[in-house]
Amino acid sequence: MTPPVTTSSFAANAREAPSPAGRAFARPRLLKGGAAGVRQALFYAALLALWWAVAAREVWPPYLLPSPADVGTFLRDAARDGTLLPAVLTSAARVLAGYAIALAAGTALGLVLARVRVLDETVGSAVVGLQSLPSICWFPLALLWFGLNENAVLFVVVMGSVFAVTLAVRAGVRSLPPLWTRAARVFGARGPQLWRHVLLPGILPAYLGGMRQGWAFAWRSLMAAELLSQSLRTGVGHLLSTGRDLNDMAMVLGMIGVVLAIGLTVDRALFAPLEGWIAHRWGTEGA
Amino acid sequence: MTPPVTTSSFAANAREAPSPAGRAFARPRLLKGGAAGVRQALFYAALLALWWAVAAREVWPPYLLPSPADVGTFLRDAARDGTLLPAVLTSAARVLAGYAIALAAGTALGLVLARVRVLDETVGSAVVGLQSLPSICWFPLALLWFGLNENAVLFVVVMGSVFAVTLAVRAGVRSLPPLWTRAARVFGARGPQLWRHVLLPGILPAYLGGMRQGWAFAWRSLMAAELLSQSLRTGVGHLLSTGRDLNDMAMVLGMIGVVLAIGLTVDRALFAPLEGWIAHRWGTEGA
Amino acid sequence: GPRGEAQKATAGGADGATAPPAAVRVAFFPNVTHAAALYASGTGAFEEALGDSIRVEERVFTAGPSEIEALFAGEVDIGYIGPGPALNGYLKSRGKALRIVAGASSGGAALVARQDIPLKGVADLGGKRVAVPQTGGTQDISLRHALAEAGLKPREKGGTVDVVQYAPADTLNLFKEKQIDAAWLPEPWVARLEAEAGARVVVDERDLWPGGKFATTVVIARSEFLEKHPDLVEKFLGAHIAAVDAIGARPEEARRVIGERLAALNQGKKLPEAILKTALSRTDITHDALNESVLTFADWSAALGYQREDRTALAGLFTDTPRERALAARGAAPPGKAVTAAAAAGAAAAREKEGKP
Amino acid sequence: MSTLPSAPVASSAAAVRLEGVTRRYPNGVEALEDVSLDIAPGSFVSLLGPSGCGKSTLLSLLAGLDAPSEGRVVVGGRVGVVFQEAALFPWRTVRDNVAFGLEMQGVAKAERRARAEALLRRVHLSRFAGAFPHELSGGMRQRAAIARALATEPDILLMDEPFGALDAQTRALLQAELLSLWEGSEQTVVFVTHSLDEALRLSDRVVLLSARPGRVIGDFPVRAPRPRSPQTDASLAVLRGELDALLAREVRSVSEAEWGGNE
Amino acid sequence: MSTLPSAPVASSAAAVRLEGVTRRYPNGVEALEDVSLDIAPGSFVSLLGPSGCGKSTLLSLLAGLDAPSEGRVVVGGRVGVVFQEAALFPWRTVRDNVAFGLEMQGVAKAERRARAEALLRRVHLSRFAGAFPHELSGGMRQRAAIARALATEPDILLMDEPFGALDAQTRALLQAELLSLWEGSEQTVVFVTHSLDEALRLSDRVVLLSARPGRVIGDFPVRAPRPRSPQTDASLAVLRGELDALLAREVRSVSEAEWGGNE
Ligand SMILES: Nc1ncnc2c1ncn2[C@@H]1O[C@H](COP(=O)(O)OP(=O)(O)OP(=O)(O)O)[C@@H](O)[C@H]1O
Ligand SMILES: Nc1ncnc2c1ncn2[C@@H]1O[C@H](COP(=O)(O)OP(=O)(O)OP(=O)(O)O)[C@@H](O)[C@H]1O
Ligand SMILES: [Mg+2]
Ligand SMILES: [Mg+2]
Repeated sequence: MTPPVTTSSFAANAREAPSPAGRAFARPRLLKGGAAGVRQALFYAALLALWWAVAAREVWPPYLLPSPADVGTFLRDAARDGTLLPAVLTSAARVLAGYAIALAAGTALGLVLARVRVLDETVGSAVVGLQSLPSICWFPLALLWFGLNENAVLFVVVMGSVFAVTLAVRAGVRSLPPLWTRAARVFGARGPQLWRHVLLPGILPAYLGGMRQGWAFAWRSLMAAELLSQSLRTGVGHLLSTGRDLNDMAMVLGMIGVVLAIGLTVDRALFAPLEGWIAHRWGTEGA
Repeated sequence: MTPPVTTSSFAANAREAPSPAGRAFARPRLLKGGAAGVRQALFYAALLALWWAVAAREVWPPYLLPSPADVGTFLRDAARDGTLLPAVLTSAARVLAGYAIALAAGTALGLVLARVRVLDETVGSAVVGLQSLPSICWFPLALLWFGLNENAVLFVVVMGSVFAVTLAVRAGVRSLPPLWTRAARVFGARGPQLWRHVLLPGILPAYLGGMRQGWAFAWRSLMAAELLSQSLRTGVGHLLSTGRDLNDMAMVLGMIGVVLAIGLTVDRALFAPLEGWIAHRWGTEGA
Repeated sequence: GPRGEAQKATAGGADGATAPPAAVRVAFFPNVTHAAALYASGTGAFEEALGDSIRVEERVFTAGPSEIEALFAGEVDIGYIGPGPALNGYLKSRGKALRIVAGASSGGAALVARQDIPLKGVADLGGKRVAVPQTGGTQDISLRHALAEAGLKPREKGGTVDVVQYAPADTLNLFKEKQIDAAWLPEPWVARLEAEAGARVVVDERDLWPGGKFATTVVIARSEFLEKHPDLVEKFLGAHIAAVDAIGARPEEARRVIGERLAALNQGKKLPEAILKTALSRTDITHDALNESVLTFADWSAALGYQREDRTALAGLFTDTPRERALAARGAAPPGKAVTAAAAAGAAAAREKEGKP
Repeated sequence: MSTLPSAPVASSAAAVRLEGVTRRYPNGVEALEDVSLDIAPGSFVSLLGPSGCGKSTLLSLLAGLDAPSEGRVVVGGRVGVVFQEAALFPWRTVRDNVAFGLEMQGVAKAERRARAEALLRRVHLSRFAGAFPHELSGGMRQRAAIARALATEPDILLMDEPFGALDAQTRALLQAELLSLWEGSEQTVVFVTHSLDEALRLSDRVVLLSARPGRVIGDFPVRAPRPRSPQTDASLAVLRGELDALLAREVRSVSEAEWGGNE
Repeated sequence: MSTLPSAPVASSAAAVRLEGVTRRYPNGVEALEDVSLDIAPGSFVSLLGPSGCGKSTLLSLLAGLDAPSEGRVVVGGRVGVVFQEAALFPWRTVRDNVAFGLEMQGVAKAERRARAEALLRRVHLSRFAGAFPHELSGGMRQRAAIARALATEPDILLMDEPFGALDAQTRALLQAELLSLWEGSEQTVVFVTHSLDEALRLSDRVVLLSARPGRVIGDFPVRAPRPRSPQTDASLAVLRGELDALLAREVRSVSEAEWGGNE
């Protein structure tokens, strides 16, 4: 049945783990995190150096691609004259509030859609469509209901991201192994208990994905919402669009950098730990 | 140990399935689909009726909330004078092309990030940040690299949605049951084979979610990208922003309706069947 | 495909020494203040002026910064634009990217107030809420300058006037909702607010300027293009000047052409005839760049802190030669053949066939 | 063929009752066909049958997780289930998995913790109370699932091959534990197993199912006193032989169907 | 205590070799401790030990899916594995699951289909070739997994309780199938089981592992001619008793650890 195992084929196929070996598993986490940090720093340093080199050669004129120094100058000035930090804080507060609401509402809606077929066939059918509406579609409604104030901004952010969370939760619940819900029901989990103790934790891996997408949507919607009016408290979106209005690429790039940094920070502070936590429990390689 | 089962408690706990019963399982699919269609039609009809009633009572003045008839008139006129259909087709072609590219590129990037830790620590760390950049951030780059043409639009759409797919794929691979990859490796799946035959099909449920999010991002980015210039071929985004610029709420609502209808159609034509297919294979209740 | 043509055009524009480019990219807005461009575009005058071997590619924008962005990226050769973005583009590129080569319109902006607000002039704005379309934009700067002249201060500077920024479309609704008392707006919004929200004009901005003239729209050229193809810029301006003259000479016909062009570029949405008429009547179509008003404007902007540089940084902003030569050529030759309605329709039809808007 | 109990049991006296139950899956597979069964409260019934004959399906119906395509299922009392695949919740520690049912019943934290840990000790998992399911071996997972089912002290305990992944020695210990728990209670146990010896050692009654579609082809009381040793006890040897022959015939029929009857 | 083979086997002659292998999981659990083992090519070795002692871990090491924390693993030849949990791919039909390994090897579609279907017939699953894993019963899934592992005709077949979820009769049929396949080949089989009888019926050699951390506590050749019946064969009865006693002692030690030594 099998071809004879000759000595040569034996040697060719031999697999050998050096001693004392083991895979990454055994390495202490701290060291791992540290090394990752170093690699990350190197990566961003390399990017910066590349940018510097390209800018220095004036491959594109400086008003198209300003040098890191120009962008740094803008950021320093903006930080000094007190525009940057308040703007960042304002936007952060807005996005966090809107995102929190979107998470809560989206989760609830997603759970309901996943479990109540009639609602899914009706309301649910509109969710993908609603999710693809650009933020400006919500502007008139926001103005109508809330007037031009922080609540309108919040509304636009929430509408921009709530359906992303909804979709993720709905998909997560739908693809839960049926065995878990069966087990939960047998052991007496009903209604809210089932949702809280089984569906929600069960979809965590899918939920994390939805959270990340929702975050991106929330942030993008905020950038749009802050264009509703420049008379609202100045946020990152204002600075970004001011940069664009002034055709000030140093400002635009500086603000892009700020957005990226905020994204990175949130990912580090919020999503990565959650990812690690899930991986720890599920035994997947998430972290 | 257990309290004695009295006849009364027995009766109280008795569960009984009427005969010949069975759950939804046994119902023929066709009928089910038909009933769902009816419910959906009823739902949208009810929404329309509600809108009609609110508009008729002039809860809000008609310049803020036009009646369905006004919106209908706009749509009819736009359809007649030949602006609507070409615009819809143009936008559809753009979004499909951009989305297809984003799917391909995002899938590849997501797989690579999920499997190559060094890349994930470096490039991957920026993805959530990049994903949260609003589309206008990509405009200067698009103009620079492609000029003011369809390719620039495509670029903005791709950049707007590629990272959503990336994130979904990465998360999907990360939360795959390790048993599957182990089994696949044992049976000789290596490199591309592993990716094609195990990782990709294995993450399908998560991927579907990413596809839906990616679609929404692509569409929203397109709406922004079409504002690059009015002289590109007219798309839905132009009509939407013209409506807003002219403060023509009938036009805005009409175009929102068109966007929703396109979303619904794509969901019906693309995502729902895939969802059903996955549910059929996985035995989940997805469909 | 279009990409290939664009590449050729770019190649012609950028590297082709003095060889004429395959196409000239002309930018403008679907806006009453860009009437000259709309008229010339509607009658096919640009193509005619540049000759058979050169195509005209229209690049329609709705906001100045986008147009500058495209110009920076080499995607626009000649553009109609407000003086604010033009100044910005000049300053941001340290004078490298563009030049103002002509004017296109003057006036066309006003302070309007709700019917129920007793307002006689800027001096009465104390305690009122006034909307502008864009912080740091033309109307915002005019308003703030006028306020300063009248001895008033905006709220954020410790004064009583609440200057708020909304998109004009939102301003219209907020006017109807009585959430805003007054607004400083460009046309056609002034006319629309009058017609739809019962607003009345309190100050026509022309009354604030010496001679009633200040630049509202100017024509810019990409410096590189101007250097390589001064002849084309000159020919282009010839068509521009002809359009300006035609609008002045035959306002009725011009309004019809402009209205049609506007509707085509606004996805078939027609501006009501009455509004178009009012709006045009408050806008002076001119080819004079009104250099001094642009520089004054720059001074105000600097004084308000919107930009660091004042007029000293603007030496070289204006290049008048092409316009002067175009004018001279026009004075010598008899004015171009009168554009008839039939010819205009024919040009529009030809454009349709090419698949351009 | 079918050896249904001749004396009908009064409905209210049965902990579990199936009346003419058929279960057809949407793919057309008929898992159970016209199964009727009464199980008296407090009895210990084993269910045997060839692989794929519908045993798990039957337990699902009893647990109310599935409804029959035809027929009627009546279940009196609270149910606890040990699923064939452990079906632990990956996000809960072993301890919290065991305490899940108690938590759903609203038992206070301290008490459910104490009860969970007492049960974990019984299944030799104290050391792993804080571990997550993926850190357990197959047998350990099954033991945790058993502890979870026992924790709520259900009226009716449905067990689907609960000892299948355990070594003979651990299995013997847990069999003894289960018997002692059951004897001290009024629990009804429905026990699916592949081991005839296990069925004969534990139960009051053995029900045999045919190859798919599952029908009842044998229903035998087991009256020997406990503890029993089926391999040596002569009184059980006869029954054992009979059951063995019935099952062998069923498996042979499957085999013949596969090979066109000529293997 | 440990009864390691006294005559060292030449490295190149072993299909599988473990040298002082220890496996510690990141949570600190030591699954295997200093395990050394040589398995000769073509032999059929059974691995027995109490639940959670590290048998599956050991197979993982042999399959190259895991690396030892200390020590060395050398494996000569292509490996096929039957995992303890079937680990079928949910998106593939049963047939395509069985053909998976062949597909990876680039076998043409028609041929792999034919081979998969031949194997499915052997495990009595022809009727379910087009079904998806979730439509199978537990035992059917296990049989599909067995077919998948056999399909690639590996040099070394690692089987983790492959017959655990099968009824005695089906199990006997498949044991016979496995033996006949193995006898006609030069395959090496490493077979984890909880049934001493199964081990004695099938294998050339039985290796016993201690309770966690797993160490080799017994290594016995089984020399009786096949077919064997361990329950009646007197020559095997002695060995059986010895093994039984060793295992019982291990389980007792676990139990004592749980109960503080006083149960
Ligand atoms: N979800 C399902 N969809 C379709 N068919 C199914 C499903 N679940 C089970 N079946 C089929 O029903 C039959 C009975 O399955 P069941 O799991 O009840 O068998 P079982 O007696 O428990 O077998 P085993 O001893 O192998 O666990 C099998 O033929 C199986 O293929
Ligand atoms: N991924 C893991 N992380 C941490 N610990 C693990 C992991 N997998 C297994 N273990 C531990 O390693 C030990 C051995 O597990 P293994 O699965 O090898 O046991 P086994 O002998 O196969 O048991 P069984 O007969 O129950 O299947 C167990 O104590 C288990 O808790
Ligand atoms: Mg079963
Ligand atoms: Mg194991």
